[in-house]
Amino acid sequence: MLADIFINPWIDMVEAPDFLLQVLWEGLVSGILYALIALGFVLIFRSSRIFNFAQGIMVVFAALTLVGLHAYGVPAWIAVALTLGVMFILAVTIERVVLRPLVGQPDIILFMATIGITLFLIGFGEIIFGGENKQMISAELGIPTGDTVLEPWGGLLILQHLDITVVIVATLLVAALLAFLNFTQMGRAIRALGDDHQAALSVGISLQTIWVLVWFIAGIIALVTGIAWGARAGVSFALEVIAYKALPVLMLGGLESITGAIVGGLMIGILEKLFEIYWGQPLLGGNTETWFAFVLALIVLLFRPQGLFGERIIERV
Amino acid sequence: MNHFTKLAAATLLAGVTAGAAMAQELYAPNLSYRTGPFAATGIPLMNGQADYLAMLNARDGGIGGVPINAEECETGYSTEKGVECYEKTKGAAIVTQPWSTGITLQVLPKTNVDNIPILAPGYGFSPMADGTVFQWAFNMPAGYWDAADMIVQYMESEGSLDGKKVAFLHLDHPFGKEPLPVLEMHAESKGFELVPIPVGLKEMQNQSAQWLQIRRERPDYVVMWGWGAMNAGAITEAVKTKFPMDKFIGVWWSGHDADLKIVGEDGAGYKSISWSFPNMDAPVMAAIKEHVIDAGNTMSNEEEMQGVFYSRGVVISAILAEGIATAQAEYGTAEINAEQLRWGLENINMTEERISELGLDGMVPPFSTSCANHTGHSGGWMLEWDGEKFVKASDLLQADVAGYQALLAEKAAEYAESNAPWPTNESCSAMN
Amino acid sequence: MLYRTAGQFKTSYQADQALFPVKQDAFLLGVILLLAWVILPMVASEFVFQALLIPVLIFSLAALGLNILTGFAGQLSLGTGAFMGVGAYACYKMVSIFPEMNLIVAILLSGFFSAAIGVAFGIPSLRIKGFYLAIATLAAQFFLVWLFEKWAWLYNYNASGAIQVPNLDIFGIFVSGPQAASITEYYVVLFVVSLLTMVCINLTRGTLGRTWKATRDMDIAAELIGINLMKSKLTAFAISSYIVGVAGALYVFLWKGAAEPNAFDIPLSFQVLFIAIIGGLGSVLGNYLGAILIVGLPVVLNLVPNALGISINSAMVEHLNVMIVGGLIVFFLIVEPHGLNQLWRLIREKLIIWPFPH
Amino acid sequence: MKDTAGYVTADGRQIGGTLMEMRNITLKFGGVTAISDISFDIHEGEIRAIIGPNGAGKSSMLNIISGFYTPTIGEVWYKGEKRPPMKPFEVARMGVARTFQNIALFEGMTVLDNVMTGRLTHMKSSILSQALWYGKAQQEEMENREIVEKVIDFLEIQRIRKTPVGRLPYGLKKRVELARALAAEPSILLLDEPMAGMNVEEKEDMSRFILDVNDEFGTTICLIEHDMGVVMDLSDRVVVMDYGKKIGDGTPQEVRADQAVIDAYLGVPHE
Repeated sequence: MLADIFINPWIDMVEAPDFLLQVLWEGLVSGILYALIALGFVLIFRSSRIFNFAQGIMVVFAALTLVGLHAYGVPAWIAVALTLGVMFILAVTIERVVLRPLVGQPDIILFMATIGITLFLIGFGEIIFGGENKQMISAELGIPTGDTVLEPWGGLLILQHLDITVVIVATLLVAALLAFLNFTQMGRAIRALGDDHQAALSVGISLQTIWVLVWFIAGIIALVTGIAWGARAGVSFALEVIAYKALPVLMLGGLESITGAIVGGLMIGILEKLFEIYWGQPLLGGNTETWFAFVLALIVLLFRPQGLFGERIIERV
Repeated sequence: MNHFTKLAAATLLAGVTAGAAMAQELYAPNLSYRTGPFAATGIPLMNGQADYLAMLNARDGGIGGVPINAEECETGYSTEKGVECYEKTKGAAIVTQPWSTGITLQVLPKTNVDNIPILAPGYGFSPMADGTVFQWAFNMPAGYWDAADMIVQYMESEGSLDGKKVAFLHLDHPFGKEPLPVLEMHAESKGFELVPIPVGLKEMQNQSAQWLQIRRERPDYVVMWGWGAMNAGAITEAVKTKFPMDKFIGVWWSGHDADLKIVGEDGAGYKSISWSFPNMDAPVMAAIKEHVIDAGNTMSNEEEMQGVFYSRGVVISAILAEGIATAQAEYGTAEINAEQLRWGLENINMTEERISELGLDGMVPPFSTSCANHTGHSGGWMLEWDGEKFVKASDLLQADVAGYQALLAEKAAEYAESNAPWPTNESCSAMN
Repeated sequence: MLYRTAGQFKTSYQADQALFPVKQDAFLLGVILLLAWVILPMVASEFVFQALLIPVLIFSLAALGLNILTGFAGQLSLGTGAFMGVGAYACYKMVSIFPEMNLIVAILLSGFFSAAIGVAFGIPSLRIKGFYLAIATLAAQFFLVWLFEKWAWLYNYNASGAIQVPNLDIFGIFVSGPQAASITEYYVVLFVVSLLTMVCINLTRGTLGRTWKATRDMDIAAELIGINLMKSKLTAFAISSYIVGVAGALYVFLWKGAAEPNAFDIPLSFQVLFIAIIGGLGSVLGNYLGAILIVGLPVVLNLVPNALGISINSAMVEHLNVMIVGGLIVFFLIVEPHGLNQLWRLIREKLIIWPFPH
Repeated sequence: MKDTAGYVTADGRQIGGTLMEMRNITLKFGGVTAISDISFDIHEGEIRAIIGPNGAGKSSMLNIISGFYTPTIGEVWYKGEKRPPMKPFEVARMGVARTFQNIALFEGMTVLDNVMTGRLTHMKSSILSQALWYGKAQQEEMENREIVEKVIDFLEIQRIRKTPVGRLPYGLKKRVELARALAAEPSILLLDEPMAGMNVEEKEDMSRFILDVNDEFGTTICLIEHDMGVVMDLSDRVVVMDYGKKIGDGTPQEVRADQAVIDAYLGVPHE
């Protein structure tokens, strides 16, 4: 038993290094997508202290809109543009209808409101798009579908071109986002908002504008995530559950840290896959991915309550 | 607020009176799931069911002259909603169609008290086959244990299973665990290693961990008990990880055309056992087209109608209609009640002739039920995805029911015991 | 005029701290109790029992349990569903191991198991706060549901993995299982819920209640005036989980009759959370109002199209339902973030000074 | 302990022996030294003030006394014994009550409930008894309510008893906070800038209450204050701090005459 826990998994890893590489690669790809969703959370939280539970459904909604528009005969790239438009309208609507009347309410109320938005979008989305599983328009968007087979150490390593694309696009998106936050006035205002409302307002950008902008950016991230996950597994409301995975990422990385979201996402993606394959499946009957990330984050937080990248909290009276 | 209460009271009242006014029809509610993660498989099934009954209503004015009210109550495949729907519809219903193993398990004991037959074609709890214990439950034409047995037979037909490894990829849900007893039994007697790989409800769309495990285990076959979004997930992963598709066999709920279309050619060779088959040339399809589709009373479409699941929906409704017709003939009344329908469902005799009479040629194998045998054990065909559609890849396979008859009886008795007091039908063998 | 409180003087602290210092409140409660114990059971149909009365009571109790933790002690939890599951499975195991055990006793005992698990998962609350804690409770949620699936002993190795409620009787009357009559189930639920509501009212207005509220409002100050935060938080987790666990046992044994592991998954947690928030955090009454709304709404929505003679397919009704519930949540939060309880309080205040505007 | 004998104040009150003594207290946060090597004592029944400009370390000193911070070096002696390291709530239970610079009332509760929380350290009924509202719980509730009502009377806040504290004006909040601390019947009462942000009238009221508390209940009071005038009038002895160091200690007259204090503090005109 002890050997199964402490020794055998390592032996397995060394004995089949190609398989280990495959596991790490799969973990990396899901980790990047977790990081993307977490990034959406962080942006909104930093600028408005709202813990946006609807981020997950926004992913589904964006992907469904894209696929739905295309089904009506809209060319793929125009559909992407139109979907971005829809996400913008969504951001404006949420700001007007939900956030503005709730300004100044306790965090938990805003959190609940985002759960309300989630339910609303689920119902609305199912009415418009229907509940059946749909195919992402990968080919139309020019996402490559083949794979590259490598044979390290005489083994087998399959790299889906789709996954490679996901990794590249996600990296570019993150880079663009960081550039936006660091080098534009808008971006700096968003970052400042996290630290000090007054200071941010004195830059001369209204709070409403920033909120709409931030929700819109979260919408863009949602669309990219939706395309990526959708291309991997089809588009349906079952996608929503992957958004839960972003939550432990936030715990690990800290609610306000962009670096934290990225590093936390990658960490969780890789570690949960390793745990599931080498410990979960042989010892615990599998499916440990549902909780592993949460338990890991919980344990880390017990020792570092501020998360891996949060600043140490000094309490004052 | 006052306005609101008035409205609520009015609707309640209306609901009650509506219930009383429904006497002129046969109320056969369907606990459908057109929403939620399983909607993908649910929608074509529900459409097939609804269209067949709509066709009967339009063509024959119902069954025996009484129209069928096949109202749907949406469950979203949620057990909780399902029970709610059951409670809501049971008042006037002559049958309940719970549509999920979970819901079936929950309403099973209630039907003993409410005296309503459960019609669960091809799903539910396999020991329901034992009509002496489960007087009110029917899962004809074949149960999950039959499916498992036929799949094992098919694999064996390709060579001895001794020393082989079979991965059992299943939904971690009552449905997915159903065939385990039979698979375990065969594993022991035939000498293959069974590796159960559960897929959680939450991971249906992201099965990379499961397929990594399959890659590590290197099984000779993968047998899948999947449902809804899980099927598409598994099939895409199988293609990605380059698992040989002809060694990948699913239960009948894993043989949905739309799931395979996602991978298209790459999925060629994938198999699924089935007790139904789409035959667009069958007279019944023409009748549906004439009376329902062309009349614009369908939620389906041309493409969906050609699929396995739509035709299965048609067959399911045909079985129900046959049960109703049998009961009407026996009791000499068109407006049968739930108790009479139970007799009808217990005495279905779907011979080749009858199937052809109903216009279902080639869509369902012949079978018959009895008081003690609520499953019928029709057998099934192994279907194969040829890259565009499912084709029959085998002759009619017959499950070796005798091999697990004892196990069925044992599990049924066990169930009855743990739910004591449980009424059993002692008179059954005499009547048979 | 109806609600005039003038002329009701209190001559002792005891009278001042009585549950209902205002006569009309006591009267109103009397009416509600009469309704619940006598009138409703007499007139309710099978459908009303099963779709409204029993679930409303059970969900009220679960929300009350959550409210102790979140509304009174300020610790946000998203794991209520799993703790209900612990109660249900504990009850199931108890009645399978001791078939002779009185069901009500078993239900009340099962709460202790969820209390123990609740305390274990509450320990992080000593170091983790706010949303971090909320996410941490999700660890309990996902882990426990996984455990319900994997630990076959919990469901007596049933092939289906579900737990099935046997027919159980108290003094020869079936109280649970398919043989039990709805009215019997209703009375058992009503009894347990009334009992625990009483306990909750007492706890929240006394020493422990103040300890919790102080912890919620400002934990640092609470500690500096002598409150042991660890004890305060862990008692809140224990009592909250106890009540939630009992609600879970009721949920399976007296309402659903059977349950699969995923019945206790996150949607259940959210449903209870909605009830607690829409009802009003930090209130007892609010849980009932919230449960009536959240449980009753879908039932009414399902009836409306029928009544109006519109034929909508059931899937559409379901989608609309989800949409409307979502919209309503947002609507209620905007109109009255403190919930239905606050709305009632404002109405009551208006009534007291009525007919004068101020 | 040294100097356990009491003394007589200028206005003729008899002060008891040493109640609390701080010995060589040093407090560091990371690399920053907030307090370095300070010692002083508090006698039973006296009003002791700690004064000093912003950032002198007064609040940190108070936080050490109430157990919120643990000194990096040094010892706290209380009632003749060295106080082991303990949690703030344990310190409170030993009879140390306090108020806060930025009012720390429980906003979701009424005034009465807030003041009742001051009694929590004295309430010991079991959960079962509380759950049933029977026996000890009920009796305890009544007894403590009586004590709380006395405090409420004393501070003249009867009128707002049932008002949620969130709705109160600043001055009244300060008074409710004092009531909560007093309700604990503390051996030593710590007041963190009790007059901060008040107008002259409110300051006078508060001064009167402080003196009355000391007079009526004989409560030992240790207060931090910015406002020199008030402190000099109120207190029996004063500790002066600057940049984390003690620069003076004695009666108001002595302190006022101390050249180091004048240079560091009094020499600077304030407010």
